[in-house]
Amino acid sequence: MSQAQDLLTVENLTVEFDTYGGVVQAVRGVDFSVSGGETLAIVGESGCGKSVTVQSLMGLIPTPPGRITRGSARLHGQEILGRSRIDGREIRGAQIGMIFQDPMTSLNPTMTIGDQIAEPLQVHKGLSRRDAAREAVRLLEMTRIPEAAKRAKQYPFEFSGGMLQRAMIAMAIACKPDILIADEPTTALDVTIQAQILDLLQDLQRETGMAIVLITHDLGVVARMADSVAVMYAGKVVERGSVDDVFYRSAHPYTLGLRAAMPSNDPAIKQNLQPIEGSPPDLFSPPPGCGYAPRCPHAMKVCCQQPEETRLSDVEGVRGHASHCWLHHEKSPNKPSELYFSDRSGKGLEIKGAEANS
Amino acid sequence: MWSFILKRLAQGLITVWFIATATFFAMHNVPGDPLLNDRAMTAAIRANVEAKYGLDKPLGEQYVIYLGNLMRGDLGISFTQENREVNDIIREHFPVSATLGILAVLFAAAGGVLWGALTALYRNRMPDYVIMFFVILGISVPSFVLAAVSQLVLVGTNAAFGVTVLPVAGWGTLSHMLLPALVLGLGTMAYLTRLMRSSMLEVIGSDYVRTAKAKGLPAARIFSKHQLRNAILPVITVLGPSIAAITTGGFVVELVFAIPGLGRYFVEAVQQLDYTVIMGTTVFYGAFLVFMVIVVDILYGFIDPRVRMQ
Amino acid sequence: MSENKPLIEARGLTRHFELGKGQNVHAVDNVSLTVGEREIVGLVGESGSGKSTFGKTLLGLHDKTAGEVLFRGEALPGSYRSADYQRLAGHMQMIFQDPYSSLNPRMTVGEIVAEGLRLHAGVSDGMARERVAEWLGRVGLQADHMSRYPHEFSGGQRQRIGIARALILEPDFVVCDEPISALDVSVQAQVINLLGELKESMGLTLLFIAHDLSMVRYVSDRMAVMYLGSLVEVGRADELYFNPKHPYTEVLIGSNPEPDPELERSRPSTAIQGEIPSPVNVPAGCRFANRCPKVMDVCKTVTPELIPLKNIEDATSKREVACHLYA
Amino acid sequence: MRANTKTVLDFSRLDAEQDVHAISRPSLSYWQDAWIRLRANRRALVSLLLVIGLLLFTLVGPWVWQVNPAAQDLDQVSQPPGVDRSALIVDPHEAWVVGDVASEVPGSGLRLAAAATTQSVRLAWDVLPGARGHRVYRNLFPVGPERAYGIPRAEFFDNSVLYFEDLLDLKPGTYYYTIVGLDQDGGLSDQTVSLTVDVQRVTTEAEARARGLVDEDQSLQSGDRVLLDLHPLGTDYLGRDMLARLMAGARVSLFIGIGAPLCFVIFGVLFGAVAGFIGGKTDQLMMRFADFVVALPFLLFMILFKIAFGIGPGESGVMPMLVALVLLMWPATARLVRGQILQIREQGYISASRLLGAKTHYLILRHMLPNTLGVVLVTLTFAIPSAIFTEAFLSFIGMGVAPPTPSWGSMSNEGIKTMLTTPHELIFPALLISITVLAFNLLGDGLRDALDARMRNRE
Repeated sequence: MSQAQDLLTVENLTVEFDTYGGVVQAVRGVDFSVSGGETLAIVGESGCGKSVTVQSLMGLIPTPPGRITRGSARLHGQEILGRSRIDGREIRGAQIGMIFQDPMTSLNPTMTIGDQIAEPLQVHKGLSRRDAAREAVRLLEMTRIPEAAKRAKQYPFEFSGGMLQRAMIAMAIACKPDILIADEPTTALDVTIQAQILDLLQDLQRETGMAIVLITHDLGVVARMADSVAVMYAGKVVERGSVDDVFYRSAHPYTLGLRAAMPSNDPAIKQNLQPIEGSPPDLFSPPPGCGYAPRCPHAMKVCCQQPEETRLSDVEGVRGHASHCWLHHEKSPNKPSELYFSDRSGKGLEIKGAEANS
Repeated sequence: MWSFILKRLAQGLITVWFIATATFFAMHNVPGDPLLNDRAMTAAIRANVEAKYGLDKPLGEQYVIYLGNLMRGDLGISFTQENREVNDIIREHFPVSATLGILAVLFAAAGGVLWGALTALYRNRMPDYVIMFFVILGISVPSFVLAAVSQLVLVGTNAAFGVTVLPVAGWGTLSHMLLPALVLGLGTMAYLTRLMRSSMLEVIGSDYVRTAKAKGLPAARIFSKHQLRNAILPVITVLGPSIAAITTGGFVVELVFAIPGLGRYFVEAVQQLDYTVIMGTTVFYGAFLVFMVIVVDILYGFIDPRVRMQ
Repeated sequence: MSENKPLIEARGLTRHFELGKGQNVHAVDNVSLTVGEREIVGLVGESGSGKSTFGKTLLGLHDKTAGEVLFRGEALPGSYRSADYQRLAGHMQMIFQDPYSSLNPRMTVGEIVAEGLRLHAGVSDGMARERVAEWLGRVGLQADHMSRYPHEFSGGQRQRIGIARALILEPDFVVCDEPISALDVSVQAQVINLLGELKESMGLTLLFIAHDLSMVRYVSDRMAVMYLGSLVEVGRADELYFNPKHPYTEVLIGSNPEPDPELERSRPSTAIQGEIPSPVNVPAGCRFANRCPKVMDVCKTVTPELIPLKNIEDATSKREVACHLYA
Repeated sequence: MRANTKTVLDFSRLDAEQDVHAISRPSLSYWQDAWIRLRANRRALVSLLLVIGLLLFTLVGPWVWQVNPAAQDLDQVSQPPGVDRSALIVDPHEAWVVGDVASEVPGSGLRLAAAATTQSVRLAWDVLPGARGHRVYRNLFPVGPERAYGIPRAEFFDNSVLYFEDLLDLKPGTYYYTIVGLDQDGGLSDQTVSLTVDVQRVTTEAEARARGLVDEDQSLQSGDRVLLDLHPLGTDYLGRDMLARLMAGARVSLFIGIGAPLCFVIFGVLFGAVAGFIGGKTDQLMMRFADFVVALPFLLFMILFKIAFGIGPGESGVMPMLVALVLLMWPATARLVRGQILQIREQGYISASRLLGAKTHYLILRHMLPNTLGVVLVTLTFAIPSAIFTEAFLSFIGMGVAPPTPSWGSMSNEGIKTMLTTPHELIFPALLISITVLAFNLLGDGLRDALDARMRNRE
């Protein structure tokens, strides 16, 4: 699973939180890997554990109440979980940069934008104040902020949301990281600003060759940005693969359900939305079987009784396209291919298994 | 920024006028005009007072005379002590109170910020519990009890060592100031510690501190550059009222430790019902506190860019 | 869908907020929009475009600065008193964006849903219970949820409660103010389908305010695009979406990422520079002029009116655009 | 793809129709939930019990301990708690007629002529070397080398009188008597002689009968022991029962401490609700006024108002203080409630209710006030300790409750004067103030956390 060319490999990551109501199993064994220069989108609904996953990689989980109970994460083959330094080099900020959902609150309100961008340069690259300040202005120009020199001396409250997110990006890429983690970078922004930011991220990726891990709940953003996709549900990755595999040959009923619940803008298709009934499971006491089983139109008895295969299994021999589902078991009465989309027109959107059932 | 300062000063002046007016009418509301039928007033003082305040004139005119005097900076004359002006009293006793107050404020602010930051960083661990125990104690024990008990302890310590470690009462040297300032500042320090703790906890959980961590900054830098400055802001906003609390708290401490400050003089004036001194010192204290609040506001503006820019 | 009889009509509706010192927020500026009987009109725009304020002004939750609203031809008051709300409660209702703040946390679900019956219809408690139970069933909840409090429900369930509260008086016209934007994708479809079913069974007319263009296109018969307080384009939903005329509509739709990787790869980026300006003291001229890729000199001085487009292929489609390109 | 061989897997369809909207948790209202959280907070719970205990002490206490707080027990003045309260019956006092001291009182140096009792202490001494006369000092503590004797009890300018009978203000306990020789100029010489005297409590039969310490038909003789009145917490400097006074003081302190906050919180809620609801110019005007009241130096104006209202003879000064507190402390609550109302006004449920035809009073009563109640309750809880502090502070500097009426603050004021000799007179009222303030503060913390957590849970 961990291929040699992979930049970052995460295996079996498990994170728990102690809360007033008990222990929340926020992340329950997550695997994914990113190779250099590619964009991996981690997609899922609120509370599925996608943010917790990347924050635990960055050591941003407050402990207590949170704790990483199992798993490993290797950057360039070296374990990084629970350690902030490797060979004297910082990982956070230097090798992995990160931007956040809400740029309005993610910047220090009492420090100028320029100083905040210069900070990682001073700390990780040992630049002098002067040099770091000059570099900060260059980074602001790189993220296409007009009048960068003037803007660098301003405070966050003088910036708009879109401009702040650009400043955040400038800060995150200051030390030329190998990976940029973007945690819902455009959720708080309007769609025209979102387009600007997404364009900017793609351009920067072309220029610097960094990998991007994009956390989002918006399948449109995934389709636009991602090379490969990991779909998360109830603390687990349920499907993983190239963006085309996941969108056009969805192998997990949840991925399928998400697609069917969204309107398609293809003028050729006019089908009704098919909602996923119910709501995600309570992660205080996750079900023993598949977390999606209660909402799944294909659910079998085995899905509720047994934890699904602990590992993702390749879907019908396609390497890199994997899914967590009993339907792929050889004894499953419904052949997985029945569930695939046949083409991008989305004819397969109507869930065949559900028809058979009714 | 300048227009902000001017605006605050203008507001402050109106407040002082409001205080002066409220004081004037409160004093004239005293049953059976005290300025006329006081037992202790000698004929000489009476003549002075009458001339000064125009007591034979109608209330409105007296008010105008009073305001006129105030504007010239004349706070009036005592009517229990002959030829004693309130200005003299303030000039003589206020420096003592101010020294004590400044010491107490410094002590309270520094302690509050330090202990508050510490408890937040060590949340739910031993240092937090220990400090918060003392904080709760500091909030719950009235200052006069604290003053009395500390004096008792000091008497005991001095006796135990056979020498005067710190003087029990009186004024003069720094050693006289230490214990009263400590006692005076303690309640405010406890209050500021609590405030700093909750504000610091909020900052620790804020998105921008998370960003700072994601940038890989060392903990010390995060603390000094990101946490401390932002956490102090709410502490500064209550510094004005805190100064007021310490100033009035000084009345008791000066009384217990026999310190010849304005606070003790004020309390004595109140007990002797020296109305003119009460009026004068009240207006003086009021103006002083209003001024301190403005100073704190301006200070806040310099620390928080969001205010400074507007 | 043919042209329906107009149910509600905004004529030059304007709502400004005073900031003091002669500054005015032009939240809604001279907006005219007609919603026909049993029609769903979708209203889209970025945050700060005034779409939500428009919906609230339409219902009288904000006083009108200028203009008027006609309901079945009758002009509604410019400033509502509680008697006006009382009179119109059975006709016009609203479903709110935030399913958390739109339900009073101190009231049970039963009390919340029954509020309209008690305030407007003066129905007895026993009768109200029956009706509430029936309505909870209609929105897919259970009658025994009546005694529970809003915080015990998920976002989607709360939105169902909000729908039951708004519809229990069986109004004719409902403003849906971003009813799904706080919900997860899988739950959005539940709420949209529920609204669709209820619309069919009750013959509702809806003004559907949202910023999710795909969802608005899917839901609406007609679509209106708002920018900085004024309408820039109105037309049939599909036609407007697939053949936008106003440069802003074009940009907006081009910026909306589609959940289709191949389409996204083949589409050129339409991102434009700049951001929506502040709606305080808006200058004359087209409001989009400073960001418009097709800006002309006239745009900076003359405010374009919303005019019907003549040379559109289908004469019945009635597209209206506020742009000098089509004047 | 790996087959699971351990168990038989059932791949048949799952038919059981799941109820997707079922809620299993029990239903809790806002206050029920807050109460559960409060109960889980041990500190808050203990504080709540303390508060209940204090209220019982104040309200029920005087029925249980029926002692007049104004009655003076002159046999037991400044009596610490737990002291032996038995007294020996002695004959009535007779004047000490002294002939020749040396023969009458055997021994040398400073010595007792009779057993030391609270009735009298009879001392005799020999002429100190080189002395032209003697001074008699009585101290409560051993006098150190600095020889700070204080005021002499007696002074004799020749050596003819070598005896002294001390009758003044004697209490059971230990006294340190010192005789200091006088030199030719009448100044103090270095010659001293000291004696430590343990004074025993005595009373006469007549007095014991007059005070009802014994039954009428019980016979008494010298040497019998009687028990004086019980004072569980001792007495103050006027011999008044501390426990009874603490209870009476609690009434005053808690009346002001709870009554004033109750009044100004209610006024503040009304003021803030009206300002917030009406909004616009009225709101601005009302809040500007509140700003002025806030800017007044609070304690100074408390004092000023107290003087202005004037306290006539026989008045306790409780009501002026209450009025002054209410006049000066309402703006904080008003600001808070106004902020809350402004916030709630923007909530969806208000708009929804309006659209359903709600009238103004319905909106305020049904939606706005219930949602501000939590915050108001927390404010009230925190206002109580601050009002108690203010009362204590003012009474302490003599500006609060007038002397005959006890309050914890005025009792502390009196207690501090005798702090070195009888600390219990300060400690008990101070302790009660501290405990009350502590309890209300912790309760407020707990309440805020419980209600806050609930607010967070909503998000």
